[in-house]
Amino acid sequence: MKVDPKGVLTGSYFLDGDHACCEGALAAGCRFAAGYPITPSTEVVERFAERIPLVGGIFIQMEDELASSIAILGASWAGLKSMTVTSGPGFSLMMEHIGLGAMLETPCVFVNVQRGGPSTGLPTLPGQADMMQARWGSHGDYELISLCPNSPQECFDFMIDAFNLSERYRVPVMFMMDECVGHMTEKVVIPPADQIEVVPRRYTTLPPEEYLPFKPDPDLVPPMVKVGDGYRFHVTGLTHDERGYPVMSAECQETLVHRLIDKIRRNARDIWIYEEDQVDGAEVVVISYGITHRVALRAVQMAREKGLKVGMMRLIVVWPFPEERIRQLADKVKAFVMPEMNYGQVVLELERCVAGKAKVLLAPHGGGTVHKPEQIYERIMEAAK
Amino acid sequence: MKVDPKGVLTGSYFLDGDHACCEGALAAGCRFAAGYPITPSTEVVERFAERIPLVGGIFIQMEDELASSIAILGASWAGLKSMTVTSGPGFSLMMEHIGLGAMLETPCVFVNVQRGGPSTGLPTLPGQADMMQARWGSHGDYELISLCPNSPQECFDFMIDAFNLSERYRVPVMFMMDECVGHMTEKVVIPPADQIEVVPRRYTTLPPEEYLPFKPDPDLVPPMVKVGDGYRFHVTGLTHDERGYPVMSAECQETLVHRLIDKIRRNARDIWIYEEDQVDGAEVVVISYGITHRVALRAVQMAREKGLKVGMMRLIVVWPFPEERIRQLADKVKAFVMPEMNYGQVVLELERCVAGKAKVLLAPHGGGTVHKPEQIYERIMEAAK
Amino acid sequence: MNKERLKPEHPMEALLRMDRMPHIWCPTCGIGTAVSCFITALEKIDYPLDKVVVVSGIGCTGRVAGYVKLDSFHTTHGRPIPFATGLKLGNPELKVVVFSGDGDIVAIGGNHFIHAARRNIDITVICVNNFNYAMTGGQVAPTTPLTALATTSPYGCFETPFSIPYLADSCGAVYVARWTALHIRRLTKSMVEALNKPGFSVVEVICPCSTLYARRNKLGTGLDLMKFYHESSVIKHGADTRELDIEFQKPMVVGKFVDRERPTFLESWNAQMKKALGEKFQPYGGSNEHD
Amino acid sequence: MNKERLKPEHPMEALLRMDRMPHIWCPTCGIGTAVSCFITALEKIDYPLDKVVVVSGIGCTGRVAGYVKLDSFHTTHGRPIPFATGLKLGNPELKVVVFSGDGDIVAIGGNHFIHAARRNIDITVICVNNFNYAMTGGQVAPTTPLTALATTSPYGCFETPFSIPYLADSCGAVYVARWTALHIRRLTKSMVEALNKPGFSVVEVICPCSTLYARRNKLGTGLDLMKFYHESSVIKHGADTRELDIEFQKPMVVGKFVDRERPTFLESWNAQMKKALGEKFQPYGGSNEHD
Amino acid sequence: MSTTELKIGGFGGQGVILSGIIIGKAATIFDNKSATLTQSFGPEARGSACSAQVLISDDQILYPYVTVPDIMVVMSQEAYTKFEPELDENGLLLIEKDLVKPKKPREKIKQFAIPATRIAEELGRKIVLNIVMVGFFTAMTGIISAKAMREAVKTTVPKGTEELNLKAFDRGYEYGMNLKKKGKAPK
Amino acid sequence: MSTTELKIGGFGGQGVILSGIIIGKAATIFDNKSATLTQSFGPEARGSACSAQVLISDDQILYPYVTVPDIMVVMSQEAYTKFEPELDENGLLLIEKDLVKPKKPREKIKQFAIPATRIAEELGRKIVLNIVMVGFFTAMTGIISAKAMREAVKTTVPKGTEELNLKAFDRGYEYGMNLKKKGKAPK
Amino acid sequence: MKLWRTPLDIDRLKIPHGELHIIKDRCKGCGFCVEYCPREVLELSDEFNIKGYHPPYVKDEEGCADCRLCEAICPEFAIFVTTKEEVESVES
Amino acid sequence: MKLWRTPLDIDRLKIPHGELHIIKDRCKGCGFCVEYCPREVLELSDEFNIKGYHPPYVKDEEGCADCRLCEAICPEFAIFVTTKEEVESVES
Ligand SMILES: Cc1ncc(C[n+]2csc(CCOP(=O)(O)OP(=O)(O)O)c2C)c(N)n1
Ligand SMILES: Cc1ncc(C[n+]2csc(CCOP(=O)(O)OP(=O)(O)O)c2C)c(N)n1
Ligand code: SF4
Ligand code: SF4
Ligand code: SF4
Ligand code: SF4
Ligand code: SF4
Ligand code: SF4
Ligand SMILES: [Mg+2]
Ligand SMILES: [Mg+2]
Repeated sequence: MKVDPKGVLTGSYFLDGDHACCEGALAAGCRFAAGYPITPSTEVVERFAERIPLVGGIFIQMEDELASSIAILGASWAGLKSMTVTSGPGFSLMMEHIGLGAMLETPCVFVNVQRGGPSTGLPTLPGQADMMQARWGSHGDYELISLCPNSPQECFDFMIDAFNLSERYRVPVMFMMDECVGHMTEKVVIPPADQIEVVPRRYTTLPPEEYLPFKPDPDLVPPMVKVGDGYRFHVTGLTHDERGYPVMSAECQETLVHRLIDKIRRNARDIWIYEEDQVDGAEVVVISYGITHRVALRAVQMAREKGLKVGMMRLIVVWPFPEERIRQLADKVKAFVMPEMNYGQVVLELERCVAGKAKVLLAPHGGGTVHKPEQIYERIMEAAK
Repeated sequence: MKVDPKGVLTGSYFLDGDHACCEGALAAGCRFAAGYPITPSTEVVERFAERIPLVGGIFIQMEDELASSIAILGASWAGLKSMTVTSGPGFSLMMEHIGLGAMLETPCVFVNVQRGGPSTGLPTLPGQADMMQARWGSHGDYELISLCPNSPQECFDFMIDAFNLSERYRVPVMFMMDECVGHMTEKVVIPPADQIEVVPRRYTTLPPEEYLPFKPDPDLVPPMVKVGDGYRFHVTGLTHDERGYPVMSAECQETLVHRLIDKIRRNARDIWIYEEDQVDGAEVVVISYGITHRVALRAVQMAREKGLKVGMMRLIVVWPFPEERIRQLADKVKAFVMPEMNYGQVVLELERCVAGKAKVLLAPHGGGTVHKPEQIYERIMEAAK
Repeated sequence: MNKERLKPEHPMEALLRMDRMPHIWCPTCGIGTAVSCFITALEKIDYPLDKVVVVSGIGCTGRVAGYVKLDSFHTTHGRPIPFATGLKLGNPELKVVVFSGDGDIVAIGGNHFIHAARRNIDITVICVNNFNYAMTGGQVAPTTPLTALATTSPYGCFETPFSIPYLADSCGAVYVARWTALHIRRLTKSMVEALNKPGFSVVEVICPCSTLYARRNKLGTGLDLMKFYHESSVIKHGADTRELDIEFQKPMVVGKFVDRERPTFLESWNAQMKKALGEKFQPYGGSNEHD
Repeated sequence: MNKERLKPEHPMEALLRMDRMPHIWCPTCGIGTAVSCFITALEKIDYPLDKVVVVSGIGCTGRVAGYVKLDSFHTTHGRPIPFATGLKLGNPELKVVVFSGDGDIVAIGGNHFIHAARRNIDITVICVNNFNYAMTGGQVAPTTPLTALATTSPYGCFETPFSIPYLADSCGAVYVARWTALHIRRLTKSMVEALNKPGFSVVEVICPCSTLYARRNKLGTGLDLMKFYHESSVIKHGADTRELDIEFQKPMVVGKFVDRERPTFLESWNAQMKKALGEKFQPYGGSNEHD
Repeated sequence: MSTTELKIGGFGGQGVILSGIIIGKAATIFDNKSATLTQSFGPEARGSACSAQVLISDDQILYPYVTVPDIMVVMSQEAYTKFEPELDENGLLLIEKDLVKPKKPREKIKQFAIPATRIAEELGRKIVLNIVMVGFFTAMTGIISAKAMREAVKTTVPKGTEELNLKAFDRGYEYGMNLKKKGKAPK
Repeated sequence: MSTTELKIGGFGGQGVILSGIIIGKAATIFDNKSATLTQSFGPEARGSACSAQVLISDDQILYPYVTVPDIMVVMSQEAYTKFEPELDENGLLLIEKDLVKPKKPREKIKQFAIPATRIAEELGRKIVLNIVMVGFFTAMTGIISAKAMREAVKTTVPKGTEELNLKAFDRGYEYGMNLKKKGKAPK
Repeated sequence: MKLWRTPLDIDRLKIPHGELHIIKDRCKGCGFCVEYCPREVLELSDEFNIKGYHPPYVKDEEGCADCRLCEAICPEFAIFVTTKEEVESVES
Repeated sequence: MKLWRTPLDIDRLKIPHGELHIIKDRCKGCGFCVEYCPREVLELSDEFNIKGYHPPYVKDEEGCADCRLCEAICPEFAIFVTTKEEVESVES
């Protein structure tokens, strides 16, 4: 589907990641944002507050993150594409409603511009230590989608993907930026509206008597309805059947929650987005995501200059984790190096998937700034040994 | 140190897990609880509210879980052993303050009586799907300790361990019960007070001029002070130096956060608690925790009856995960089977540590009730193939 | 005069999810009566019912959303108001009703309540005050009268409770009323008025939990208790909201206390944007969008 | 007459962390002045300063805990009140002061504020109202006057703000006052009174953010703005708290508005337990514990 | 079989769980056996069928759930309908005479009834019907000593009601012993 | 070297970041180069040293950080003290004459000063000192065309202040070109 | 104002009254309807319904004034009233 | 009440006054002290301090009434007052 051109600010701009993220949301058709200020993410909603009255939509600064994170679910059911934006401490407060979003299968986007943690940590400096939280932070079992951009241009581009994935699979999508990307300014090209493809919400075609709000299509995703269209449907965060009625039983739980998980796991091949460079024949493959990828590039260059065969794999969709591809690579390479701005998060999944077939080395960094390329380089050289 | 006998209700009782948990806390010397009602955990604080005025201490039902989870940090700094109690949705709301607790290195215990999730899920029925959340639910990097009891007696016993570990390492400890254990009634023997060992808070012996609140001892744990003792110390959730002053730099972040993590990782050998049964010479080892262990026992019996050599390993401390022991076992056995009341959480860590050296099979269950022993038995037989 | 229907069915069935009956509420619990009044009120307002949405939190009262046959959301404990805010702003032509318990609305949800009132979000809040957290088994709530027993105040409540009408008034609600569940006609009328009123309106429905609160406090059957409150309460329209405290087993004041005019959140948004942006403003919501 | 000190040093240095100076506050920001008044007030209360604790949330004002040389906690945004509650109940002989910003106290922290007031937790809240979220760059707050500009209300604030004294009063605070930061003597006196008063006391300190709020709204220098508020404000002790709204660049009412008696949370706990349990009650806290 | 599996069913408010607690307590605290009580309850259960499951054993109990009950105590029609089919084919079924109208029992099942409500009403408090059932259970099964059971009743019921409850227990116990004497019941 | 590394330092409120934005925008939008701007700021930075880092390149920029600046523009003493040592040993240093009292420059460093504040004050608005510096930078480095820079100034500064800012730019630019003419500067 | 002709048989003119419908198995025997019926039309029966409660029965068939309070007050949606076809009234 | 003897030299009896201490490098030049001093003792200097602000200087050395308002109002803890040793006063 072509996007509503009203939100598309076609042209070339010199924008920071936060602002580009906002433009991406507007271009994707987002017309509702609820937020609560927090560094280093606030610029996203500041721009939204400025732009939205010119586009037709609404912004509300709620009283806290609990409120913002559920207001967007309400707005989504009302028919609007919606998002909220935050950073670490606020993200922690959103956990309950991320779970609710998963349970109610509500399309929406949560932007987290990651800063140094834990707790208040380093409010103005970068980190990548909310990655596991993006996957596991709410109680109970569920699966979501997380994306990591590495430039303002990608903040724009991948926000559109984020909204599209969220509509396609009826899940909250976590847009996991970091302070570096959020506050980095580069050229951003916004294409004309007619070049932007958006996934329309899959509304049911059935009449109210036949429609069941949680009856999945064969791809495990149930079509949706909008509030106010006469379907008189019910939605609950309790374990529910296809009618949306609470059914408190292990059987219903198995049917529902297993599907929520399989909806992502079984469709993973269509969800994964990653980039590879010179992995064929590589001895060592460096896997990274977000800003760290751009830092790792320099380290890889350094290693290649030394004659080492180093491949790069860059995760754009981090969750679901591209298990399948990792298993293939693990058969071929000697070692993986994963730099992360944390003390080991996504690398745990990498290590699990590699299953002993190759070495896995973490290049950890506590955040506050990016790695020195040398820190990654050293791990590459160690891996190659 | 011997415990204050006031809280110890020496004798034999027929108690449910929730009540036993409360008695464990009182016996451990807990004198402050803040809570907000939520099924199936409320009985813990209901009992606390009834018992504490007879023991000398205080209970406050706060306005929400955000408040309870930070009130206990305040009370801990005031010198009391403190805890809060909740279940899934409330646990999600506590994530920010679990991170604060980790950052401020505050001894305290969070009890989570797990129910079916995600979201409101199955409020009165069991689950084990908050295990990853207990490890990763707050933003930023940190390490904590999580324990899983499997009977009312263990709810009593291990609550004392939970408080002891929390004092020993100055970390919030997650006491991860589940609805089955919480609502199961069995005989609980409460020993005389003089048989209960408690770890005293490690208070500094230095005078105020020399004391630095975040200067660690060689075991990486800094001694503590109490509010009101004239030290005029400062504490912040921002990245801070040994004085407790905020220092916003990557270097300070590395020093502080790395230590917070190493404090647990490097002391892991002293923290791990697990039980093993017939693992020597076993072909298959079943690894489990919490109530699922007791269910798995029956499956193991069934398999042993078929002549299979099946070992059992039961995790009492789940986080930190006993990597070292798993690596040893992985060299010896053909396969591991892990039943969990979720769709794969702790098993990911197991698989990672096994590193391809043995098969790893999950016996998943969505919760709402425990596994049928047959479900586990089948996985064991499959693993043995 | 109506022809007698051939197959008489309960006139409220059209607006109830009969496939979910019987509901979970205990015998003599007044929540059902409050719902009954609400259904009657819905029939009396001049609004297409397809556009009326009910949002509840979690609790005994929180189950209302599940029984009323309208678009309905059973959200999280304490958060029906911000969910409703998203719905209303997402589609301003909806009439959004939050129907939930005292714990939901003024304990864990207190912050949303005061801010939504301040902003004058155009929703109606029907708050069943049963003096405790019922769904979780009868714990003390910020509405439990002093000295009353509850599982977490086993020696008697010692915290002064909130007066919901006073709190609503002081934060700017445009319509505030309190009735017991047995003030059928008056309660229904207040619901109609609240639903018709643009802005943040609050109707408190007193119906003490008969199973947990009444039993623990030895107050007789639910019927006894309801009768006590219904009969002893004093109707005082326009009463000073500072004087609406509820004391344990004492007469209470009921009535319509506040009915004032203030622009709603969306009216203020539209006015301010128009003022600041003039022609450039793309108005959103309001009738122009959906006529 | 005092001998002149040999090495004169600033008399407040004993109560400030001089190793952390200069503080982060901008030139002409009034937070420093509020701290200065607080230090003077501390010297005037008859309480061992080792037992006085300062708790802040996150924000410009939230940094106060870091500069005052007392036991001090810089907690999370919005939660200094429940942290303080834990401290106070954990050791009742402490005097606990929450010093934080308007966003902290009445935006994200609004629920804790109203409940602590209702329960009459024995702490003093000093709330610097600078009309915005300053630390994060000047966003609109629930205290921003109507029509004022802020980064997230770029076309003018259209949400009615809270009146902090009214909110505090209606939830049961026992002492409520408002001053601008430049009402040095009066502000200090109110702080002393609040600190001496058992129960939940609230002192609102008006000091508009000079960097973000003043600049964006073109209100001149911080000094101009402070002077405006200081000079135009009307002192009205005991004013009706319903009439304390603050309008954009209009005179405001300041003064001491509430000073009432109510038993504190711990007093109520002790009384109720004693009544219900008699001899079996193990009193906790209160002076008997620590005499 | 060293472990006896017991299920008690009724509706919320009848004291089903309390009877389970008394039996478990008698077994563990006063009779030196092991016992595990689990319960099923839910928000949906206000007033509808609820149950307590008790395992009683001489050894330590590992697997904590009742799978096929050996003994079932049923105090309401709904509980009877819902739970009876689970009873072991050689099981013992004890029912409340007035509240449960049973079908013809399965072949090898031993089934006995007691008008517990009526007895409780005679004692003046309908609410002690569960204790009457507990007494009846004690007599009919013999797996826990009456002494231990009486001790458990005494220490579990609300203060001030011990006497009444012990009377209720005794009446149920006697009723059972009489049935047995008449040779109608297992010895 | 195809990538030029630039660091601009000053104190908060001087428009340091804005000058970085103008330069980056000129490079990317009007001169068809690549540029990446990163900034360091913090709550501690209210009023103290802050900086903008710009990479300018003809190719795509991957690694986005300045490591050893080739060019440094410094508008305050504190920034000078803090950042100057990072400058490449062959680097170019542009300073505000009245606000920075430099030490003797390192051997191969080319150092030039402009009284930008004074010039800005002459134009009536001290605040445009950063634009004067930008003009000076344009003249002294030549890596971005003056045309592109003027375009960037025009489209970046607040509406209504374009003229003033362009004037400021031109004054800085001329000042630089004059220095160069006098042979004092790199060509 | 329209004037009605004098009724032919004044005795046959009745106030309209209601016909009660009690959905017995839905009732939880709370007694609200019984207690609050202004005409004391209802009474709880001794009969048990499927859930074990005593639903009300109509004690005074003719007394019902069709006020529908019972319908409005019943928390179980278990009782409702239809207006009786007034065959006996003059105007149909 | 104790009666004071008549001062020997009435001219030498001064009202007590304050000695001002300005910690220049701590000042951020906000001007509060200058503006609010009741005696107009202070004025902002042209001098820059290390941070680039203009700290106040004492314009009227003798005018200070030792009221300490400047001390209380300064948000930077940058100015304080000590009571001057009144060598000239009759009573020490
Ligand atoms: C975050 C969270 N905390 C706690 C709970 C548990 N809980 C469910 S309902 C409820 C209270 C209900 O009280 P109220 O809102 O007064 O409704 P009532 O049941 O009394 O009608 C609580 C505490 C929850 N579901 N979620
Ligand atoms: C949970 C959470 N949300 C948001 C923030 C970001 N944050 C830090 S300070 C602040 C607002 C400060 O405003 P206020 O309390 O008024 O203090 P001020 O800076 O104005 O003195 C915010 C929103 C945070 N740290 N934590
Ligand atoms: S528990 Fe109380 S509030 Fe809930 S349904 Fe029963 S009587 Fe009503
Ligand atoms: S930003 Fe505003 S509130 Fe914060 S220190 Fe500066 S002037 Fe004060
Ligand atoms: S309609 Fe009125 S008069 Fe008739 S039974 Fe019902 S309450 Fe009584
Ligand atoms: S009001 Fe309804 S539920 Fe109650 S007795 Fe009457 S019919 Fe039954
Ligand atoms: S002490 Fe008083 S008179 Fe003296 S300089 Fe300060 S403000 Fe002025
Ligand atoms: S009040 Fe303090 S900071 Fe302000 S000008 Fe005077 S000395 Fe300087
Ligand atoms: Mg309630
Ligand atoms: Mg503020």
